[in-house]
Amino acid sequence: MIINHPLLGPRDAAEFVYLGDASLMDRPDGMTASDEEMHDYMYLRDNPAGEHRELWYHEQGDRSWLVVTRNTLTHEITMVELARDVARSRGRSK
Amino acid sequence: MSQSNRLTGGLIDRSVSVNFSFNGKNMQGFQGDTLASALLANGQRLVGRSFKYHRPRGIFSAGSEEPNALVQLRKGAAQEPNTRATMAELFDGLEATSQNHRGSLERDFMALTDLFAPFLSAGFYYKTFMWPKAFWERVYEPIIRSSAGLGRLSMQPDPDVYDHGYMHCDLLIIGAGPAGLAAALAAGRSGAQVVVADEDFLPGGRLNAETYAVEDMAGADWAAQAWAELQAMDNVRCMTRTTVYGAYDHGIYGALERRTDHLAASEGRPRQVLWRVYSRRAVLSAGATERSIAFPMNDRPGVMLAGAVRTYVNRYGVAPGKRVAVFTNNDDGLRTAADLKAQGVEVTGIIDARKGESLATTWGRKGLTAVGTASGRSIEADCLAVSGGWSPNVHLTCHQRGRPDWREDIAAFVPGADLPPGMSVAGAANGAMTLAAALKEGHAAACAALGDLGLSPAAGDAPKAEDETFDIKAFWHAPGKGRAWVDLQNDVTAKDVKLARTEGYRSVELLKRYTTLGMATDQGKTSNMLGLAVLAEASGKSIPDTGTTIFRPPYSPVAMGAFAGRARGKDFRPNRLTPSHKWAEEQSATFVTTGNWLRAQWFAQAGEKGWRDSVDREVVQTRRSVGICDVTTLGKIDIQGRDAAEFLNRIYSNAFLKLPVGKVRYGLMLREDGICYDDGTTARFSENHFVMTTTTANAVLVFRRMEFARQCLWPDLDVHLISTTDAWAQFAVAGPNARALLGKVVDDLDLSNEGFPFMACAECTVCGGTPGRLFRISFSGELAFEVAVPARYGDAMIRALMQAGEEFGAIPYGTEALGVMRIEKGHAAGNELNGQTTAANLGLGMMVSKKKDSIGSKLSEREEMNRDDGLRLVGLHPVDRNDMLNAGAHFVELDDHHPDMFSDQGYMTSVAWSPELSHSIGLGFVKRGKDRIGDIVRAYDPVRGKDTKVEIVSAHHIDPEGVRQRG
Amino acid sequence: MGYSAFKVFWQGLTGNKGWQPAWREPDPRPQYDIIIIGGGGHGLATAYYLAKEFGVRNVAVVEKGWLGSGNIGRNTTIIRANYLLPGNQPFYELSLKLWENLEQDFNYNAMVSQRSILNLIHSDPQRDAFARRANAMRLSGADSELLGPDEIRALCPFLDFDNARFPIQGALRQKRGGTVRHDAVAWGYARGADMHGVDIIQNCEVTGIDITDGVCTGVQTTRGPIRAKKVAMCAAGSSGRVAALADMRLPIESHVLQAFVTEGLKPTLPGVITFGAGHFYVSQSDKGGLVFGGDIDGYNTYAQRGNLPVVEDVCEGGMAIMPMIGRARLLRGWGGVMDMSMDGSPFIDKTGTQGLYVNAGWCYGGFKATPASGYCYAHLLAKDQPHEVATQFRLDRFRRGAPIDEKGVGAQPNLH
Amino acid sequence: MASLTPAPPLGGYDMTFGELRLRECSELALVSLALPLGDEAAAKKAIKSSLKLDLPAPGMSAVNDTHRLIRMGPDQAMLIFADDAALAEPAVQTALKGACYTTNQTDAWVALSLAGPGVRDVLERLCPLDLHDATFPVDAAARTVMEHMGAMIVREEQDGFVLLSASSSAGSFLHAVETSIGYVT
Repeated sequence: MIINHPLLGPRDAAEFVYLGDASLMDRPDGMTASDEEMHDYMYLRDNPAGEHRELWYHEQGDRSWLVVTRNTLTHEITMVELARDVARSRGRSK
Repeated sequence: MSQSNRLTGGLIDRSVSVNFSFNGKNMQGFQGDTLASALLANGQRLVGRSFKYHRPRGIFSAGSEEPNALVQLRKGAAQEPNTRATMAELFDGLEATSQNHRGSLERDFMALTDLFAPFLSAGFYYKTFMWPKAFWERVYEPIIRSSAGLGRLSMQPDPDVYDHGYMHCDLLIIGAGPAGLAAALAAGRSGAQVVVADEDFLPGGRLNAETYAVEDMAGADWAAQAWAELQAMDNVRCMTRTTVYGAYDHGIYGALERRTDHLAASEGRPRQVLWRVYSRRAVLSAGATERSIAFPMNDRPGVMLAGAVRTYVNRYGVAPGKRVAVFTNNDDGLRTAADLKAQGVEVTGIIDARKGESLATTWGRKGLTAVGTASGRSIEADCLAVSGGWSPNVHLTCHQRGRPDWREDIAAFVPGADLPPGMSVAGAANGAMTLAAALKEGHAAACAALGDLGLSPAAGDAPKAEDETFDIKAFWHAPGKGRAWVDLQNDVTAKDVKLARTEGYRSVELLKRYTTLGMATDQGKTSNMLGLAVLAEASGKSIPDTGTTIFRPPYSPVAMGAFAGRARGKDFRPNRLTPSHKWAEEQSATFVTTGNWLRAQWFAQAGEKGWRDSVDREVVQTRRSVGICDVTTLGKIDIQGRDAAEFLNRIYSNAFLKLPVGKVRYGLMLREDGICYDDGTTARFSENHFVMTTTTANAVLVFRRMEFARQCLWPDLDVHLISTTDAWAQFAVAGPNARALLGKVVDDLDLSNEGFPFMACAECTVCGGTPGRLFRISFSGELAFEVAVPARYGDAMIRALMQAGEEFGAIPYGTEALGVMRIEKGHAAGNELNGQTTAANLGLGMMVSKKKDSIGSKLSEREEMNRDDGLRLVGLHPVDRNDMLNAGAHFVELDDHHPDMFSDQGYMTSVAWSPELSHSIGLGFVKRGKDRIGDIVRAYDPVRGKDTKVEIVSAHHIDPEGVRQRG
Repeated sequence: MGYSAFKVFWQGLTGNKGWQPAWREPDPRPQYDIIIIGGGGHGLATAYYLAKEFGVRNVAVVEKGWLGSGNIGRNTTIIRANYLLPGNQPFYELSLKLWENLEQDFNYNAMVSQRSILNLIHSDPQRDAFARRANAMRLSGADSELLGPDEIRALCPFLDFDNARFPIQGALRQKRGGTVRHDAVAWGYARGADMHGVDIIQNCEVTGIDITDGVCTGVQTTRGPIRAKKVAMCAAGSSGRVAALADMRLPIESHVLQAFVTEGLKPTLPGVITFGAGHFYVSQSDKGGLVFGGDIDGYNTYAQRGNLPVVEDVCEGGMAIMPMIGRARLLRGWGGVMDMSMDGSPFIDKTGTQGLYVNAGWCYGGFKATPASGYCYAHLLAKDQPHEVATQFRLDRFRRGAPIDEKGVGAQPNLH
Repeated sequence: MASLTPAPPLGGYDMTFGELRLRECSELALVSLALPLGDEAAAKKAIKSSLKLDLPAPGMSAVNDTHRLIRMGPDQAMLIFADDAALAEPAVQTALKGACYTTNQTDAWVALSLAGPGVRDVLERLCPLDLHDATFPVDAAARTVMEHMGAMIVREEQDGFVLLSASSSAGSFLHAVETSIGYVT
């Protein structure tokens, strides 16, 4: 596969390490989250057959975490974003 | 028998004759021959035996689809099983032997199997061999196994080397037949970056096998001229002997280039290069594969595809037989007869299925002698040219699970609409069955692809050729008595297909699995279509309603060695060496592999009888005076930023916010699921600058997770990470004389307990000005320091340390002694931090702060992870001090006479011989272990036949109060 | 009809004209006691044991493709019971015992071949971990041995003992491990279940799961609605899609595992060999092909195909440990969609919906589990109590903090 | 005690293969610069004023007579220059007056210069990146992976590249490059 890095252009996916669903960015605060929230965050997945937003890390590259929108049926990639920007857009900060 | 079947003409070089042997018999051919064409030239018709019935088999095709003529090529370690004679280029000294027979090829003892064929119908083995039960593995299976299989591996290491490569192009053209050449010319002339690849050693495809003209010259001449033009272009990469074997995601193609297979020896050069081709667009112009017709006894040597007959006659100047009959359902049969006649070969009959004619049988035990028509006529023939039409080579269009479509007019599957993105198909592969159409399609496909990319095609039209006719009437299966083969290699007959259907294996996929149809080395290239047609006929359904044939990579088989490339032997993975490696080698160190690192395991000295002597000495001398260990492999991460302390406080489960500058703290890292992940120390060199160490094994993983936390969880923290593992050479200096030794090395730093107390750190210089870092940390439990210098000074540093330590009898110690000392001290390491243990298991529950949120803290609170009867880390001593403990033993109660997984009390994680205690000691996890200090249990180790009484003790076997390390 | 050597002989003499279909092709009836969603190995085994061992015969297996079209036909055919943890190992030992009597039980030769499995050891910590495992296997009643390099050399002289980057220090062997002809398992169970009255309905895709007031009442399919007292999901790589029909999210991701086979070769390997320091495991089929695989590709996918880097990685492992396979050619590769769970271990459990059950999360190890999975799922479906070797395969184990994490890599499916 | 003598990872390797030259660049110092979050503009200004270089876009490097500045990622750059490695980082730190976080990376890497006609034929057996002039012009720089080793590649001139990889595996990296040369020449 090829991931079109937003800063570096197309790179072989072999340079990247895969983590999983982009919802892993939505970590609840451990001091305030309920047991159920923390469990669902850590363990449950939508696992869609179709469009999937997912985290890839450019380990053999610029060390950016990316959010890649990829179809799990066709592997077509329709969007690649810097995870840091996505995190901020989801309200994460410090 | 000297090339008795050689004709005139062809594209071979008759000035260069080539000697080769088949089954020990010496023969001659010419440069430009394949093994198959040379065998035919020499009149050798019988070349192999089929898989199941050991039927005699001859050459069936002239390309990579060959199901029959598989030979064992070369000798010794270089021998290569299952090599298609039709693809093997002749070279001087080539040695080939036939496969899958017991006794000689001509008198194969296993051919008896054929007599039992009625009992060996499709799937017979699923219905028998079940009784008596024990006989399967002892009797039946060994017999089946030894008669199955085809060629043999030499069982010696592959003597050749392989390589990988990467190519990038605007347009990849797969196949250099007429369509591919037309595409390549159009794209090449436009200036685009083009790769054009063909599996043959002679580009041109069918142009080399037919008598067509292109642009008013002989087709083969035009192909050669086009190729020469392409080769002269800087922007075009022309590759022969290169099979594009797979279409992967996003325009990546796999291609195998055979670089030395046509030579007698590869002489150290890569035999094959596996290319990963990154293409923006691709044109598949891979042509089509001719198929046979299922008629009774259609498997004899001499029965050959009509297109192959033309190839041998026209390209190689070889007559596949002296008297040839033709059986066809399309115009190619007539063309074959004409080409044969033009070369003076006798054509004894043409059976044209379009006229209602058919074949009912054939004769000839080891080679065809005659064929019998349905109307009862017998025609003498030593070769039968069969054409059942052509199947476009849609394989690569299916590699991303695209489905082909049926086209009734050519009775074939053509590429469907769901092609791999970026791919277009041209020529016969697309169902364009005439030369003029193929040239046009190739040209148009290239122009369209260039247009897609925003490039402008060069002016000009497609090369011109006369449009011949292609008239076909579907005809798959001639009725009649006797077996009609569908899959020649695996001996699947039309009857087998029908039987499987009767038995309920109706989906074409079930049929293939049950009968093994299409599972042979040709991947069904010559059999799938026939099998599907016979199934359709039996079901009374149309072919497209019955199913499709789809294909998976590779297009044709690829050597394992090529996929592996250079990664074998010592080059399987890179070596990481510590800065003191060279020095350690000089000290006769034994090295151990830890991940990719090589570390000194111990340093043997003269007179030591075994590794234990060395390790004991290293431990004793370290604890008595001073020892030095290279600990460079520990991961090091430079952490800087205004929020670095806050960041660390969230990464580590214990508090880090208030770590003073100049101090080091032990840190425990959890995974988010609350399990212990890694541990190490982190030093604070300034307000905003920390240096973290991780375990050797987890260095990369910890860095990755910290980047995740930094970018994805808390994107607005100002914190920056740089891996500095390789940047610093770091040495542990441990033992009562460590301070005195370092005092001689470190410049201008007060190393007294007051000036540089336990867990202090500082930037410093050593040896008169070399920059360094000093940490007062201890893994051994002794008074200890770690000193770091930039890696390029590492070699000099170890030498300086040893020199400075001479007066103390300083010794180097390796990972074994390091392990012994940490077990004596009760420090957890990899065997305990195995990804299954909690902080509570390790007795570190207090380190998980409940006053803050850190990675893993929340989920570490779950009930089952905090059970009172959970595992706890303890020490173990053998009750009989002479007993040696074993890691991996389980703990069971003294009175547990039938221990099982539910009465299991835990397991031994690490063991060592303690020179200090003079007996074996262990660390392990025991249920409720902290409450069981002093209890005796058994270390139960049935796999090594041991059952040892052990006493549960504190994990801190020595100096539990930590007096030494603080001294 | 029963299969035997005599039948084969008699049919051979009489032109093989008397063979009957191995199973019926029934239309779905309006109602069943139990509907099993998924006609793969586990679903067919569940149906077989429900009918044969638990007397529940009013059962339908609904399959969207052809029977056995999922992972039962796309794996590396290995059977073994060499697990570590008490939640797992007794279950796999039961499975191995069922394999050992399977063919006589369902009267179909699935070519269960216990030619042993050898897990190579390359370091001291790995040896310690394998010793712990070998003893755990013994504690569960399974067989296990630790071999030294000399013993391995005698068994497999073709391994690289002299020039390996990761030298061979030993091996864990289970002699009872081996291989089975994978498709035949599906066919044997299907035929057995059919003979006991189970309806196997192919080309019937479940498009909805009917739930009323928290009670599951049946399924909607492409061949119409079917009512049932109990609905049993058993869809392996498609578990996420099926569970979504019941508005459930599972602790599962779907990933692709590639496997490969070489051209047919004369006998080469003595059994199954795994090389954990690379990513490579291999055995040889009765037909002579070397069947091998390695790691999953590592990204979520429902496409039954993988990509090149893993093909290369797997072959590198092969060449690193047995450099004599360099000239064997890779003939065919395939991809199976794996239901990778959060701890690498499966679920056989009830769900929050009454009458709806789940069997999923088999990761890349579902094949060897087929008999026990079927047996234990049938037990749960028939008795509403878990079988004693499957008590830990609960969906709530993550809530309680009791993962069954053999590899110790945590809640990241692609690492298991 | 005498000061320590540095030993570069490959001992100053320097070989020619036909017209190709492969050389360890042991004279180079490497210092990484991290741009403080929120103060990126100040950092860029400091780089400009002290080094006379504009921070290049990711994937590119900027050069002057003495220094090459490679953009490694959104908030990171690497400065390469010939210098006494030991003193490089403090010098840069001083010059930038704390506008960037600096880390001495000299010893973390081994740098090999590979130059001469046909250099791309060698690199296509190693480097998965598209090194065509249009996509990887002079001064382009990228991190990638070669033969299982993380690596950085910088195009210094039309037929000259600098390859960097981890210093601990310098021997394996050199072996990989030498093998590629041997296989194509």
